[in-house]
This record gives sequence, C-alpha cells and structure tokens, in this order.
Amino acid sequence: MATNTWRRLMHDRPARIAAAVLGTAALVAFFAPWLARYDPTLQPDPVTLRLLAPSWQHWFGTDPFSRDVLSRVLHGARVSLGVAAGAMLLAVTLGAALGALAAVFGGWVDAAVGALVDVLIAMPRLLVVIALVATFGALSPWWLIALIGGSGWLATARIVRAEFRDHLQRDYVLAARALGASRWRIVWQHLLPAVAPQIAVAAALALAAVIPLEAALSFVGLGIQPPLPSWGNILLDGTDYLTTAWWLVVFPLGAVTLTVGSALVLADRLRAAIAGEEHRR
Amino acid sequence: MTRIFLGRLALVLCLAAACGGRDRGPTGGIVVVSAGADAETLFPPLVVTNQGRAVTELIYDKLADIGPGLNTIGDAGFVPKLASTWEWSRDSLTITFHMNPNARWHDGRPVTARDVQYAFKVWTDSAVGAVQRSALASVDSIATPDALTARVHFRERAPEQFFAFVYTLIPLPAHRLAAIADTALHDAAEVRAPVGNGPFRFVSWMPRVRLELAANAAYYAGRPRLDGVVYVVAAQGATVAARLLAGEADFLEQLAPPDFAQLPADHSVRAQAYGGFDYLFVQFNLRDPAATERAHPIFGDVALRRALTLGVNRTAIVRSIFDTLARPAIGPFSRTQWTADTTLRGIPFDSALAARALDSLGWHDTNGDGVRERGGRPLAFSLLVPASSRARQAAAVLLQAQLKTIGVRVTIEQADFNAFLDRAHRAAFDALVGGVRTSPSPRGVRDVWSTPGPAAGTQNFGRWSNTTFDAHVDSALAATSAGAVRAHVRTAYQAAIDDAPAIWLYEPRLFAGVHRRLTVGALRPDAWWANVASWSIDPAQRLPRDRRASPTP
Amino acid sequence: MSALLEVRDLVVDYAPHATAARDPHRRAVDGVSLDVMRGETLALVGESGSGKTSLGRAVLRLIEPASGSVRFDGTDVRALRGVGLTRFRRRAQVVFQDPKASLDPRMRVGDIVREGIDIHALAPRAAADRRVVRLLEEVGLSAADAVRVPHEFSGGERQRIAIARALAVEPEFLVLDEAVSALDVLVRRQVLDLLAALQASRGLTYLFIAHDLALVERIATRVAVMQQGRIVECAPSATLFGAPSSDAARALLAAIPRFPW
Amino acid sequence: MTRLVVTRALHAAAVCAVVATSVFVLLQFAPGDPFATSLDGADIPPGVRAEWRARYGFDRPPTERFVRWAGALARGELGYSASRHQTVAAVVSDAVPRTLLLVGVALVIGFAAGVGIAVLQARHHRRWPDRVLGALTLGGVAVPEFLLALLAMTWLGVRWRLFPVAGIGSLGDTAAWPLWEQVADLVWHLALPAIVLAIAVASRVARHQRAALLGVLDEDFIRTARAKGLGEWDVLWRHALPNAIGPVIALLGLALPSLVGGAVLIERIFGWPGMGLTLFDALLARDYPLVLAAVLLATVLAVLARTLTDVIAELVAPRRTREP
Repeated sequence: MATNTWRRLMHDRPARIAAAVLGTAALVAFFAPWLARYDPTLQPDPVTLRLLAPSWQHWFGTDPFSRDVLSRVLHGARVSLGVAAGAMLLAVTLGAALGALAAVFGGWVDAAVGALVDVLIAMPRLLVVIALVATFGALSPWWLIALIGGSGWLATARIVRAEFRDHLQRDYVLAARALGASRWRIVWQHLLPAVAPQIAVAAALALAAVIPLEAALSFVGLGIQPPLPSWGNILLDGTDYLTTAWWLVVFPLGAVTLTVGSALVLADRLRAAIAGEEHRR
Repeated sequence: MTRIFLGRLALVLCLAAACGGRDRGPTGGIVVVSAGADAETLFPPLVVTNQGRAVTELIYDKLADIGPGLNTIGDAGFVPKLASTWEWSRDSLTITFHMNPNARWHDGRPVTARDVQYAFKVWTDSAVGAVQRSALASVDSIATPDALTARVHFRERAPEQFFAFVYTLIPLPAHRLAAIADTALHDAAEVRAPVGNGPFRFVSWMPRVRLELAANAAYYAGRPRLDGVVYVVAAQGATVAARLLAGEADFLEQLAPPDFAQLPADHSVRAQAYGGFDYLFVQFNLRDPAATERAHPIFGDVALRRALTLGVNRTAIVRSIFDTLARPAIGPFSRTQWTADTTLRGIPFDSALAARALDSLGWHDTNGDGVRERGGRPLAFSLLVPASSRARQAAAVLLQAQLKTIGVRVTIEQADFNAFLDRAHRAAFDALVGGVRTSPSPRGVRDVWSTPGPAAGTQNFGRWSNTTFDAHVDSALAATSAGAVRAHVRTAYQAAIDDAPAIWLYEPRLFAGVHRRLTVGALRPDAWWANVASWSIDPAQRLPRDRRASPTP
Repeated sequence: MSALLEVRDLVVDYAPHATAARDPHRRAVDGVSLDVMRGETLALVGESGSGKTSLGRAVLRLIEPASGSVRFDGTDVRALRGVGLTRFRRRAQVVFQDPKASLDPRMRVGDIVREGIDIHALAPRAAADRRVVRLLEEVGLSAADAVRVPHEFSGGERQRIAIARALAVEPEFLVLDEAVSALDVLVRRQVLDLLAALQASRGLTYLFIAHDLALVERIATRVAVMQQGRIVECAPSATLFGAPSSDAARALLAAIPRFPW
Repeated sequence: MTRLVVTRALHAAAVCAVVATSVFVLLQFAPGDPFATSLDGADIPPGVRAEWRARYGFDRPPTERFVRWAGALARGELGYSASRHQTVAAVVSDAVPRTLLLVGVALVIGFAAGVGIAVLQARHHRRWPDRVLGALTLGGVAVPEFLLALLAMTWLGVRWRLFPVAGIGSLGDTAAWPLWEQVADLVWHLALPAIVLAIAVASRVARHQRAALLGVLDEDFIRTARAKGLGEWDVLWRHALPNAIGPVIALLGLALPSLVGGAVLIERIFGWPGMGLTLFDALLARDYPLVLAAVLLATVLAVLARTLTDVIAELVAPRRTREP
C-alpha cells in the first residue's frame, strides 16, 4: 500500500511541483555561500548604500545596514530551513516514538503519553516557546531547534498512536505475532512502513508550522540572533519600512510563503494519495 | 541671596499671571497622546517610569518646578507651583514654603501644609516602599506652623537640596488618604482614581488601554486651554506611530527613525525637537564575569579599550540609524544637561591607528581566521543587547561589522529587558549596549560611573573605578557655584573619556510627533508634559472626538 | 491418540475498551473446555459472533483469556514467557480468513514467507532462500513469485502464501481461522485439498474454524459447535452430520444448501 | 453521563495541576527578577528592591512560595500582580472577556467563511474558483499572522483610514451611548484584529473542510442522493456537509489553544490587551503570580474548548459506524 502511495504521489503534478520547490529551497540553502554574490553580513556603507531599491547590483535591494537582501535571503534559507528541518525532524521523531510507545505498550505508558499530550496541547505553543526563549534568553539555533521541535510533536504522536492502534488490530500484525515476532520487530518491520505516509504528512505540516513560528519569534526579538540572517529577522528588519522599502518584506515573505505553501501542498497531496489508496483497497 | 531671589521670583510670578490673564487663546479640544507604555500606578510615591510621571504630574502639582533653564543648584529659575513663595533660613538648613491659598484639591478642599507633611510621611515610610525616598534622605522633618506654611528642616546643606526636595516630593491629599493604612495605599481604590490638585483631573483608567484626564476648571493658575488629555496605550512601536499617522492621536512623545520616513507623505503631522537626556554607550565589564575579583581578561587593559574605541566609527553608526536625529555622544553626559561640555578631547575614529594599537598590544591574527589572538586567546567578546530596543540592536550590528574589520569578533546576545538588567546587575556580561536617561542634575553620573559602593555606583555595571573621576564628581556635587561645578565636572568627564570604560555611542535628539491642529509651545527636555496646561487646539480643526470625548467640565 | 491441545474452562472477555459499546457482561468465550487430538482436524463451527475466533486466538495467546487453562503438549500456554513462548510460537501457527489483510502489503512474498525463518533463526541466508522456494512450490506457487508483492496475486494464491508463511516455521498445530471462507467455491476446494495434502505429508493437527458446516464436511475429524461463547455439541464428524443433538447444530445443518443432483 | 463529566473534570483538574506545577518550576530557572525592570533607575537605592522582594514573599524559598500559592489558589485567591499594582483577579477579569470576544468573533467569522469557501471549492472542484480559493487559503496559512496584521494596520488603518488602527473602543463615556452605537463602536474597533485572526482561521478551516467534503462526496450515499435527482448544492449542504463537518470542528477544538496563543502578536499589534498580551507582558516583567494565573486560565479555557467542540462535533454529525 505504502509503496503505491509514494508512486501515486510521484504521478501527481501539484505534488511534483511542491516537491521541486522544496528541493530547490533545500539546494539553495545548501549552496547559499556559492550562490550569493555578497557576504550576507557585509556592510559596504551603512550610510549611503542603505535601503537601496532593487537594481542590477542588488536584485533584491539593500537593507538598513546596506547589506545585500538577495544574499541574505539565500543565506537565510540556510538558517530558517536548517532550523525548520531540524525542529521538524526532532518533532516527528519524538512524536512517532512516543505515539508508537503509547500504542504498543498501552496501559500506563499510553496514559502517561496521553496526559503529556493533554497538558502540552492545552498550552499555546507560540506562548510556550516565547516564554521559554524569554526565560532563558536568546538562544542559539540548536536550542531553538530543540525548543521548537520539542514542543511540536503532539500532532505526530496523536496520528502515529491512532494509526498504530489501528494496524495493531489487523491480521497481518497478528500473523507476525503468531510467528513470534517481537514488538520491536513488528514496529520496525510492519507498522512504521505502514504509517510512513501519515508520518510524512505530519512532517510536512510540522515544517509548514515551524517557519512562521521562527518568524514570529524574530518579530518579538527572540529569534535568530544578528548578524546571522534568517527569513524571520529579515522580515523583522522590513516591518519598520513597510511603506518605504517594500523589497525588505516582499522577498523574504515570498520565500516563506513558497516554502510553507509547498509543504502544505505536499501534505495535502500525500493525504489524498493515502486516501485514494485506502479507497482502492 | 535669599532676598534677591525672592524679588526675582515675584517678577516672574507677575509676568506669568499677566500672560495668563491677557492671552487666554482658544480653549477646548482633547489631546490624544499615543503612548508605548501605560502608567504603572497613579500613586506618585511608586511611580518610576516616564509614562507614570507624564500622567501623575498632570494630576498632581509639585511645590515648585524646575525652570526652563533646568538649573538644579539652589533655587534659581524654579517656578512656583503649589508654593507661591519660599524662604531659606540663614544656615540653609530650613526652607519655609508658603502654600498658594487658591490651590484646591479636585474635590474642592484647599491644599494645605498638612498635605506636604503627610506626603513626607508616606514617602519615607518603608511600608509604602516609595522608590525615590533616598532623594529625601537629607530631609529631617517637616513642621506646619499654620495651614499654609510648611517648614522643611534639612539634616545637611547640599547644593541641590531644594531641587531634590521639590522634584521628588509631591503633596498628597491627607484628608482622603490618611485614613488608609500605609501598607494598603499601593492598591487602594482612592489611589487608582486619584484626587489631585493639578491642571487636569482624573476621569477614568483602563489599564493598558487608555487613561482619560479632564481640565480642572478650578485650577489655581487658571483653567488649562484643553478640555482634556487622553493617553492611549499600545505595546508595539509600529502601532504607537500608526495611531499618530492615522490621525487617531495628536501627540507622540518620541518618533522613531523609521517613522520619519513616513512623515513627508503626511502633512498632518510634524516633528518637534526638544533635546533629550538620553545617551547610549557600549559599556565594558572591567571585571572577569567568572570571577569578579580578577580583572577582565580583555577589557582590564585601558590601552585595549582605547584601541577598540579608535576602531568604531560612531559618526557612521549615528548617520546610519538616525541620520540627523542623533549625535555622537561625547562622554558620560547628555548635551542637554547644563553641565555638558562639548570641548572635551575625545578619542577619534581611526581604524588604521586602532589596528596598529592592537598590534602593539600583542594581538595578532596568527591563524588567518580574521580574528586577532594573543597567547591563544582570541580577541572576541559578547555584546549584550536588550531585545526591546531596535536602535540599540542596530548599533550592535553596525559595531560588530566595524570591529570585524580590525580583527575583533563580537557576538551579539539579545536578551529581554528583564534578563538584560538582571545580567547587568550581576555583572554577568563582557560588554553591553547600555543607555542612561539622565536628569537635569549632574547627580546621576555618580550612580552610573563612580566606583561601586553603598552610596554611589549602584548602576555601575562595568565596575569601572577611577579615583580622579570619583573625586571630581564628588567635588562637583558639593560645589555651590555653577562655575565650580563646571570645572570639576569637566575634569571628571575628561578622565572618563580618557580611561574609556565605555565607547560613547550616541545621544538621540528627541522629536515629538505633533498633529498640525495642536500647538504645544516649547517642550521641556526632561518632561514633555510640563506645559500641557498651555497647549491648545486650533478651533478650526476640531474633530468629532473632541466633542464626543468631552467630559462634562 | 493423545491430546495435543487441552482447553479447560476458558473465558475470554471482549477487549476492555469495547465494553462500553457492548453489553459489559457479555463474554466472547464463556467457559469452554476442548481437546484437540494429535493429527486430527477439529472443526469449530458457529454463527458469526459465537466466539470461535476469540477462542482460536486465545489458544494461540494472541489475546489474553480472563481465566481458564490452555495446555499445549502438556505445557501451560498461559504461563509461557520469553524463550518458552517463542518455542511455542514455532509449534503453533495460524492462517486467517482474509489473505488481503493478513499479508503485509508492503513486503515481497519471499520476505513474508521468510519472516518466521528469520525470527526463529532456522536457517542461514542461502539456505533460507532455498527453503522459501521449496515452501512456495509446496503450496503450489513458483520461485519467481518470491519477488512479487501480495496485491499482484488472486485470493486463492494469497491464501497459499499465508499457508506457506505458517509452514515456514514447521509447526505441528495450525489454527485455520475461516481460512477458506472468503474464497470462491472452486478455489476453496483447491485450498482444502492442499491443506489435506499438507496434513498428510507433515502430520499436522488442525483447529479448523468456520461458520458454515458445509465447509468442514470433507475435512473435519470431529466437529465442535459453538453458540454464544459456549460449546453446545462436540461429536465426530459422521455423528454430527448424521444425528445432530443440539438445536444449533441442526440449524447450521439446515443452512447447508443441498443441490438436487 | 455524570460519570463522564466527573472523569472529564478530574482529568482537567489534573492537567491544570501539572501545568501549574511545571510552569512554577520553570519560572524558578528564569533569569531576572519581578522588580528588575519596575525598579530600575539611577536614583533607586538597591535596598528598595530587597524591600519589595520581601513584601511579595520573593525572599522565601521556592517550595514555600509554591505551597503558599497553591494554598491561596485553593481558597480562590490568585495573588497580587506587582507589575500592575493590582490583584491578579482584577487584571485577569479585564483581560479574559477581551480575549474571548476577539477569539470568539474571529472563530465564528473564520469558521463560517472557511466552511463557505470549502463548499464553494467542492462545488467547483478542480475549476478556477477552487484553484483561486485554494491559493488564497494556502496563502492565509503560509503568511505569518503578525505580517498580515501589520499590513492590515498600515493599509486599512493608516492609509485608507477604514478602521481604527488600535484600541478597544472610542474615547469618552461610551457607556452612556445608545446600545446600538456601543455595539457599532465595538465592531468598528474589533474589525482589524478580528479580520486578521479570522483570515487565519478561515484558511485552516477551509483547507480541512474541503478535503473532508471531497472525501465524503466519493461515498455511496452521496451517489444515491445524486441518483435521486438532488441538485448539487442540496447534495453539498444537506448531505455532504453534515457528514464532513464533525472532524473539522473537533480539529478546531484542538487548534484553539494555539489560536489563542497566536493571538498574542495580534493583540499586541492592535493594542487589544487580552490574555495573550497580559501573559506576554507578565512574562517580560517576571510577574510570576500573573503568569501562573494566565497560564492556568489558558489551560482551563483550552480544556473547556476541547470538551465543547467534542460535544458539538458529536451533535452535528453522529459518527456513522464503520462496518468492518
């Protein structure tokens, strides 16, 4: 089933476009140092070259510190996508692990994970993250990943738990149990591959949630520290000049919207592919 | 001296009265002030913030107020308020204030000397926890020979004893508050809906939303021209400015640099300069944050501090962030202070010289990573910046790029303001972008830059200590003539500049955003609200909200 | 003939979370005692919901009974832990009704059949491959089928795969839980023939669960009839088909279509 | 039924207790001091700070403070907010209705708009209205809310002056106005923050609702309905929507806390001091009693909202039992 899900997805045009956009973003992030014409922290002349409109020298214009916005957006992809991908991986791994534990062991493990989910879901995530960042001061990207990832696993855990419980009742898992397969083997060999598409959906949604969250953190001054560019703090620089320097907002916003939108489209199409597959069965 | 002064005072009084009587100008209209913060309380002893003062000082008058010259020594230039006259005893240990017999509380009761006495009791009672009571430490007691005479006895003579007393102590309505226990005062309903004696009376307060004041028709110095003042609060800087630009507010205390870019497109708002008492700096921690008994491994060396200062182009920083809205700072003072001295010898910007100085101090980039090192230690430090201040962040980013060119690596650390102050107080930082809002008095310099101790240097986060500076600041604060004060202060300031405990960054010039319909006259640099009673609104430009919001006079 | 499986007073409750929805006092299996002799085929017949599947699963310890005992070849199945349980799993296997659901759709047929061999480490790599091929051929498939995935096969072929998987660990006892019910008549006959052949060649013991007496007529040695969680009749095949003693058995018999030829 | 309610209530109480305890513990590690910013100034002697700390019990060990706080809470007291010079109860009773109003209005508008958009999309599946609305809702999710808020403020507020840029009501004694004017004034001030928040809600609802609708439209009973000759709109509104809306409501219940949390920036930008902003300010001021109370309230609200949406979802669409 899952193999078919992936195959279906690859034949889906919106999904291919979205994947291509995300792939391009990832490539840009990786090759940013080679793609960017300027050092993103270079301030050639913060007095006379600040806030220049887009031109042949500076395709995306310059910011209030005379830095090249295109170079910053390219390097910002590195930081923003790096943090987003890291946080997403952490959230999904954590969510899958806890959801699987809850489903497989049941009993008090299930109750404990359920209680944890209930507690965390009751606390608004943005506030929790803001609270922690405000509490412990500005954080390094690694801590940011830990924090955003550590608070974003709830959805994955719920999905994985529900799907695991569903699959645990199915005959093929019973057959494996009858064969003497250990819990570990059942999870690894049978359940995880079965639930992989759903986890991928959760991952895409997590990615889509993390990027705006990073931007929101930057907006309250608690995001990625300068001079390291991130899409969030480039946007923040732009919010002061909404009416006077549109290029500061439009380009990073475009990057954010494209990436988040692609992740959402991918999640949608993947879900559709799963549903189609379930339907066919 | 006393008699001469009294004569001059009488003249001022006459002039004021004459002016008030002849040119009333248009009355009516409501001024809406767009504020970035709310008053924390309306109880004067607990007020700390500027916004708190901006509100309470319209509701409550002082005995006398500092004059337009902002002199703080003796009583020269001070304008009578609740006290119409005062006289000094021969030994200067007693000042007798004669209350204005026309002064009334907003409930109609006369303001008496007992209210002064009661206020002094409240201010000095530790159960109340008045924050600025150390300013009253030199006052021994207050006697009330009659209802309109308050005799203030001082423990010791000081050049600024008059200023310290009248600037701090605000008479409180004893007839309303005396029945309330001191410990309950901070949260009493009476205090949240205060009855004052100033030009405006309290109408309503929705914390963090808005606060409304109405003209006090029975004000002893004549009814204010405005019908009322309303403060509307928004936490976001962009919103505070947007309110003014959208025409929803008439006045904004301070325009931020990005706001200026929007002004040309909008002819309904103008910027009005009024000095300012802020100066900002990069403060070095002279002590090792890990072990405060040791000198800081980098900043312990004055030659290095000077070399870093040489490497910073402050003019470029100021131009980039503020264009012409700020000036490079000179030393530990603001140009608006009367003790300011613009002829001091500063450390110029010369990055070649800075590089040579660092070379000669043994800091070389031996491994080619662009950062100098000495004995295996890189020339790198972290710069603590409050996340709440966009300008300070910008300054840090510019500084970081400039120092990078001379082989110094700066890591910026943003912290929310609370954490920033906490780390500053604990000296848990390498360097920070600090800022001070001074008062007209040179007194403040002692708290920030004198050697830390119980009486001074409480805000000296970098633990800088310089005996020349300390001695001359102390002498200046004890001097009774303006000339002597200036001479001592000059020497002290020069010592501070030469010893470079900080890089003196910039002094923002304050620009208020004022709606075209509003005439505000001159704004006092230490307190923009000082003359609100004389502000007026062009009758031809009244807005519906002036009528709508008009509370019954 | 000795009993391979002895079930005494077995009680199985519905899973706890299901009780809210159903009658809380209702039990899936309500005090069943049963012996399965070595080499025989005991057919367990009853309407759907009578508890036969629960009984089959409880016997294999795929679900935990509430009380009662299950002894397999003399050992108490309910007390098994660790190595003992693993050894038991090798000896007792199961084939489910719906081969679509019982085969992991993401695995190749070869890997499905091989899983038991890997779990019990019955053969090294190359030998395991040979064994998989042999098993596939034994159930009537070919070596080439090993690299295909389940959904490429027909229902009957899939059931053969499931049987091959069960046989891979060389069990003595097989629970056939409605193993042929979902197949169409022709294929059903082929699979039944295969099962009979395997029983003969390997000396297997079957617990054959079905809801339809017609299915078991040819294969069963003895027949047990279940109704509402209890066994109401247990008799040799001939006796039951000739002279059923319980109403339930008579009802089931009456449901068998008799064609007039 | 009563048992269910009691279990739910106990569960909610346990969740609140855990939240409160963990927040309290977390705050112990926070650098800063409740009086660091409120009592900072060159002319404030250090002794004053110690005095204030002692007055509010911050000189006591954390365990003792926790016991005191929990004890007071059990008596129904939330404590005193040092940063606001007010009881926590007074602060919170101002803020909660504002948040409920803002979030409630945004939810209703957003939900209605979202469902409407989804129905429209399902009706014109894979034609241009579907694609255009799909792109818009995608943008509504992808564009950070704070940016949307700033754009709305700059253009709708400052440039075109359609709505007030900030604030919760007009100046003056509005309480004396006729009722309809009061309502109109409130709506006028609520417009910008509610619209921005509603856009976020509508986008999310529309995306989920569209998927759910399309899923249901594939099912047999819809084919039956169509076969009976029902119009496409009737099929959508009468048959598909009731069967597809339940999960979306339940989902909304789960998303509600993050919605309230996401409102913090909107409350900040539009000067709407509800719970989010209060909590944010309290955090920055290290006003611990206020932080604890606000978090606790947010938790209670979240649990309530979840229960409520579960019930609504159940009522709107009785779950059709799936045959195995």
